[in-house]
Amino acid sequence: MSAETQAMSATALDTSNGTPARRDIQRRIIMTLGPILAALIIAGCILLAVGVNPLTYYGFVLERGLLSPLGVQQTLTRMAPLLFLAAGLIVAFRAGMWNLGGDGQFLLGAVTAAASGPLLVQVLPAWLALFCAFLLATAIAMLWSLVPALLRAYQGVNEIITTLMMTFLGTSLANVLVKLVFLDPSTTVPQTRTLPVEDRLPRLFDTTITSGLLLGLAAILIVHFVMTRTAFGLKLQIVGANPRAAVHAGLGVPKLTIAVFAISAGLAGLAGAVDIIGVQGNVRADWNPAYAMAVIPVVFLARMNGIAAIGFVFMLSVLSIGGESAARRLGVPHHFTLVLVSIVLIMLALAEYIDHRYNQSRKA
Amino acid sequence: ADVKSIAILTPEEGTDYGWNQQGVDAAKAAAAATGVEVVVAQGLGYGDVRPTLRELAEEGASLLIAHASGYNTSAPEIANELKVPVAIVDTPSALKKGLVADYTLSGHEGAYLAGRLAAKMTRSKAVGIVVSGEPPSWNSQSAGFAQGVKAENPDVKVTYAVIGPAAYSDAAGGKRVTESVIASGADIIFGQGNGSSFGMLQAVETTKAADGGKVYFIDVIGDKTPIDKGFLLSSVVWNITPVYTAMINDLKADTFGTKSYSIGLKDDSVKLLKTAAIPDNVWTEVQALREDVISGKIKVEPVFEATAVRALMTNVSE
Amino acid sequence: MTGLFSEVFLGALLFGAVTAAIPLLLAGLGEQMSEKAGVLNIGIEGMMIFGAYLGFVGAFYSGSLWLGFLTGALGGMVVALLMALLCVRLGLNQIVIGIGLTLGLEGLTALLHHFQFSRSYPRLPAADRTVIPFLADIPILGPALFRQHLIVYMAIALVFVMGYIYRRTQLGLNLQAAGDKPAALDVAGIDVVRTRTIAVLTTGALAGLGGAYLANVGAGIFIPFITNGAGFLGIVLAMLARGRPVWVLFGALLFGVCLSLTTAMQVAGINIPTDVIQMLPFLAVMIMLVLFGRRASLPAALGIPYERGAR
Amino acid sequence: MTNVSISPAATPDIVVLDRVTKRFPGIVANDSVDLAIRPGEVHVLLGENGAGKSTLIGMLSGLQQPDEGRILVDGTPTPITSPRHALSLGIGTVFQHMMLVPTLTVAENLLLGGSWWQRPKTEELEARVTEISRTLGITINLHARISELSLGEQQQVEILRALVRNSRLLILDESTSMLTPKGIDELGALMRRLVEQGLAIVFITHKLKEAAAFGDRISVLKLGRKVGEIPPERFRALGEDEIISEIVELMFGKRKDDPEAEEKAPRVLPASAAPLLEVRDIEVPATANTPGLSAISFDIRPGELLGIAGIDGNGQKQLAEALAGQLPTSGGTIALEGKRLDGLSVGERRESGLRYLTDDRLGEGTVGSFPVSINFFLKQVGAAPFWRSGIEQRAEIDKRAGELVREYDVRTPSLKTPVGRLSGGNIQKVLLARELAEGAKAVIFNKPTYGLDLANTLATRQRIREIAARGLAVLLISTDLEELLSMCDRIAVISSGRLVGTVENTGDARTRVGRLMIGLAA
Ligand SMILES: Nc1ncnc2c1ncn2[C@@H]1O[C@H](COP(=O)(O)OP(=O)(O)OP(=O)(O)O)[C@@H](O)[C@H]1O
Ligand SMILES: Nc1ncnc2c1ncn2[C@@H]1O[C@H](COP(=O)(O)OP(=O)(O)OP(=O)(O)O)[C@@H](O)[C@H]1O
Ligand SMILES: [Mg+2]
Ligand SMILES: [Mg+2]
Repeated sequence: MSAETQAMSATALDTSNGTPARRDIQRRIIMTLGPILAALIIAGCILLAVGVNPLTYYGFVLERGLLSPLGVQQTLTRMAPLLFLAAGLIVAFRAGMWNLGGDGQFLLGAVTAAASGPLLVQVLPAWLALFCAFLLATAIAMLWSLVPALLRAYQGVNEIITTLMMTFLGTSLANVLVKLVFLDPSTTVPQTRTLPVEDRLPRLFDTTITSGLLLGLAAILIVHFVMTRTAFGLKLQIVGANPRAAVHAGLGVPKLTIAVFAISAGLAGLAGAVDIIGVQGNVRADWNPAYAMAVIPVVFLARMNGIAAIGFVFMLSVLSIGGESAARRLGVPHHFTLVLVSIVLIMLALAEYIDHRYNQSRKA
Repeated sequence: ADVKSIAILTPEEGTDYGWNQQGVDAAKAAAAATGVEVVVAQGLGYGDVRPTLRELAEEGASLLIAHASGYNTSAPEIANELKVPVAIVDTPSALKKGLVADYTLSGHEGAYLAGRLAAKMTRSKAVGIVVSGEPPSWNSQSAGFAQGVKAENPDVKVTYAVIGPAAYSDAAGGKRVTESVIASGADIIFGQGNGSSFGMLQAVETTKAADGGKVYFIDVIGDKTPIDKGFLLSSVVWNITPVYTAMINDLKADTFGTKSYSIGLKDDSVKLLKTAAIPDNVWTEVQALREDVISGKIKVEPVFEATAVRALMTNVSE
Repeated sequence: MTGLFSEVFLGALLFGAVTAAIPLLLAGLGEQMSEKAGVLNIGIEGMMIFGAYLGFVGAFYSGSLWLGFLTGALGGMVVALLMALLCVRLGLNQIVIGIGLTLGLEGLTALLHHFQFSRSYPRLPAADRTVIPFLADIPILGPALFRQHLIVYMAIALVFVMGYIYRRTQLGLNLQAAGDKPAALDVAGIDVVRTRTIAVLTTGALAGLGGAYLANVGAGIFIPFITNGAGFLGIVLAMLARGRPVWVLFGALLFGVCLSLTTAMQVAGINIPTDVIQMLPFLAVMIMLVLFGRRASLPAALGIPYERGAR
Repeated sequence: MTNVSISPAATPDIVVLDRVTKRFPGIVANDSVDLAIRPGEVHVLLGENGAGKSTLIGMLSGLQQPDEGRILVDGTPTPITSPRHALSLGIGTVFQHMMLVPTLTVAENLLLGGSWWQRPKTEELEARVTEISRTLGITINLHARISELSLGEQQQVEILRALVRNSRLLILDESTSMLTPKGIDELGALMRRLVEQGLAIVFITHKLKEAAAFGDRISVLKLGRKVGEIPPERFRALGEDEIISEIVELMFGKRKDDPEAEEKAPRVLPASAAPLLEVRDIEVPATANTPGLSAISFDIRPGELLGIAGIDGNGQKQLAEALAGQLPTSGGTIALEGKRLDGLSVGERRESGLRYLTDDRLGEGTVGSFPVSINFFLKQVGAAPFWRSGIEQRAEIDKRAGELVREYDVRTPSLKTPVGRLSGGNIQKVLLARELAEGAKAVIFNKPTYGLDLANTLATRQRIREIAARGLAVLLISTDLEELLSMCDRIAVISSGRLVGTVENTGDARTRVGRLMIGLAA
């Protein structure tokens, strides 16, 4: 078998874990950078059409998102919740389940953390309080995922619609909780009590980077490790890659399904908690950053590989932080970032297809 | 202290003839008046603005105006962290000398006058309030408006409807709900909303009142005259320029952060917009009422809680 | 209760419910067609927003609402064409491309709106209503149902047209076969990819029309993110309707009525927190899902790209 | 059955295959096949599973294109590019796998294929169907939903569909496999009437009796090559028994170069040994697409090899899955070494020593995208020493996998190669290694040599003999009679979900099993 056919795993989940051949890495890099370049050119044309110099725009994006010390700190801080979300989605997608309800789970986790954190720090040592807040946020998000999980495991109800609906419902519920239950009585602004800055997760060294980044990195690395190196992860992957093989091998598919939803939602809840306890300090009414929707394509592009996801989440953060800044400086609405991300995604997906076809014709 | 430039941060583009535009325009005007530079960061959304706050501080802004109630947690934090003065809204308790100033903008007095005006002008003896959400600054105006209506004529019905949670961009919802309120008998609509307020305006423009006549719209905060098609009765216009000018001056005089700023009828930082649709005699009466409010003869208390606001509305089961 | 609950008001509430239901109906009918043919069209939100934008642009510059509906439908179809190319012809992942297209078009339309309309906020004149003689005089129902814009009657008629297509035409048979057993369709001599492409393009047209209705009639104006998740609700309605267009209509109307109910409660001055009332429509759908969401309601080949002869 | 077709020499061929070759990754499904199809003739195509019959049909019906060779239609070379093209050429096919839309009615299925803008021509169809039904004696309710029909009725619908389309050439791929004996006779009569009307028919079957009864001409495929043909002249000259024995010789005939053909060394089993695996009255309800099982009972003693023979699709898979615990049973007991297994889960049965080697290597046996090494341990995920405290012990896994690769001679570029990329034979070796590893007491083999080439087939059979020799109980399910005859101690025949007889593998076992398989008493 030649090296060319080896590289064909481009479409399959790369579970071989081995050190890929150098040519393989080279190809991967080309197949990632090439489409990104193409995407930048297409997006550049849109910028030109609205009268903005794309080079200036990309320059500002890079400068703020990647090159300026303060900017890169912001980029790294933004990564923390995204990493948790990506970790949760990796678990779900690798196990073949489309959890599209990340945003609802995220918000409920956030509200739980925001409601419990400020109260707990008054009675418990700070670290224990935060830990308990994290636990509560995880538990609530897990509980929220139980409906789609049970429906999927025992009734075969498609999880795409149930999770979508639960996200609509979760967003409303989070709002109700903020406005009616956990309202901060000391302000007229509808928001939860604020966790004092000194009680939040410490920042790293002398920077503004939240230590939530480390937690996020840990989470995604642990998920990567669990999914690739442990018996449990392997079971989930078998369910995802070939459910019939899972039955044949005697795995309890319904229980695993529930576990997958719980983990995935729990991590999304943690993402909310880490954003609140690390950065925001409270939850305001009608707050919904909709991170999960943006992370779904990213996880797909990373081929559900935790390590690669870190890279893509970093890219998304650079685009988001740098894009906000560049948009401000050039008078482009920051919505352009959405356009850019979407074009990058479609180009990468196309590249993967072309790569796959090319390999097939080589093989034949 | 030396003030070279100020920066204003707004959640949406400053082209909304409303909250964001008034903030941006005021910042520009105040900067021009005091001879400082202004940096505008608009359309930042309701998410985390710490990155932008830090960036603007890094760029050397002497004052960061965080022009959204959603920014009043993050801005003081950045002020403490980077020792750069910030101005926030709706949080009088957060004052900190040299660092944090608050400007609580409540147009309740203006809304009260708008209520009096509406009660005088309604033909059907029914007016409506449509909002796209229930933030405190809108609540106080809804309440002020309802109080004004009742004070003018207790027989005028006031109906109140919220489009929906986070329905800021729900223009179709704005139109739909406004049409329903008009159908319930209202011929004057007091509308508050961002993108959705254009839907309300559209409803007013395209729906006839019960008597077949025009329905009028009373806007808030901004001045939609440039895009009016003859349905704008008035607006509770906020002029934030004096507030920002005072801030800059306080900053120069090292008295920043020692007081809250507000707007009111007195200095015309809140005023009712005069349009051709208001007959002169009515306008004169309203102006007289304005004097009474300023002189304290009429007291208008701000109401910020949504529940209290709803309690002020006409209860049909009575 | 008296006073406020006049005929006119109830009529207006019902009118509002219908107005709110039409975009959902069109999106749901569109999604239903894709799903019937085996394509899970997650990009429908993007098709709607682009339809809303182009529909508004068309109506605004031409001054004709009908031209606006046409451009809106075309806008939806342009997005659908991309989706069909990437997901039906090339077999790329339908969910990921769908989300990608939605994100991109939300951003793009917001961008275009900023440069084009954000100073003038142009608004369209009131849509003409077509009054159906006699029926329009029925109390409450008359003004709500029989004094609507012509496109509303057309959308509702479309429900029956769709029902007719699915049950009585060759296309309907082909679509169902493409979703349930594409190989059977293929050996019957019908190109599965082409059938699915037709379905996705129709979805685009309907979603685009729904968006255009939302902007041109529902709001009379285009503003960014105006669709507000209507496309996703369309997906849920389509899945709940199990292939029957009439159920999409019921679902959409139920949703619209729930929305109007919240308005009615508020106008009536009933002091229940708005946010709690607003959960009503979503809760209703979720309960329907729990009760009726059983397996086998979705086409067997939903979401699976078809390749001839693959084992 | 009288044979009054028009003289074949007088009619030109409708379709001719000229040295047609078709390859799939790892297999030559058709190897330079020549075939001539004439009107007025039932051309029977015979061959074992995987001989390449369906592939040949696929090329005729436009699903696949030949890699080499050409297809002539009415004498002109015609590449058949799509199913639509095939239909327009008058080639109608009833595929081996049901090609009807279960959610549509009979009429709707028959109408499928019209131009999309047209209204279905229901009246026209009804008229056509009435006409065809009258001449051919088929009765079918046009308004019944396909999913409500029996498999036999579905077959009839498919035949009807081909006829409604005015096919000149009707291809029936194993159309009798799901029919009752009466249904089969009716189909035979139908085919006869059709060829009398001038149609050409290609008829694929595994039942030699049908071939002899209904055919005019017989071609035999083996491993993708055409190995023989009985032309009509010869066909008419022979009696049924002679034809069958000639076919048997062509299909299964003694292969001089085949070491397999050596007489099986008689093995001596301790007659007194207690049964190791006892199966009593296993019941499985039938579903829409699969047959059920009724009252299946058998014993296997230690070291004994019991074969299950039968036409594919008669419940073999259900039997294997019911034993392994993948398919819920509605009655009956299974005991291994006296310990009851029914009620236990798949994993627990495996723990107890029952192993199941599936016939669906890629569909359920392996996870194609996972590396070879992991696939060895798919049924042991989490077990020591390969996982400790749930954590993968890569060194242990690789060490053991390396041993297994050597021991079972798995030809793989590396342990990390995704198993789906191995050839069929090598995937099979991975499965063998997995199922035969430590602790096996009874093993169910489902078509273990299916799709394997000769060398791999021989090696696999050797393995199976060895494990029986180690004292394990072996259940060998196969559709290859030769294989069963060469390996088993006893052979049971399954038909429509029940065991219709068991034969000691001695002397004339071939004839007796053969008779049981084609529905006669042993
Ligand atoms: N999809 C594929 N991608 C990469 N390599 C493949 C693929 N399919 C087959 N191969 C390789 O091509 C070679 C030939 O495989 P093939 O299936 O033809 O083997 P084979 O001759 O049939 O062997 P066996 O007798 O074991 O079935 C093998 O080394 C196999 O690993
Ligand atoms: N699409 C395909 N891809 C890969 N291999 C294939 C494909 N189609 C057929 N094969 C292989 O080609 C060989 C011939 O298959 P075919 O279906 O023609 O056999 P058959 O004679 O019809 O067998 P049966 O009696 O079981 O129906 C088999 O080994 C099969 O696995
Ligand atoms: Mg076959
Ligand atoms: Mg092979």
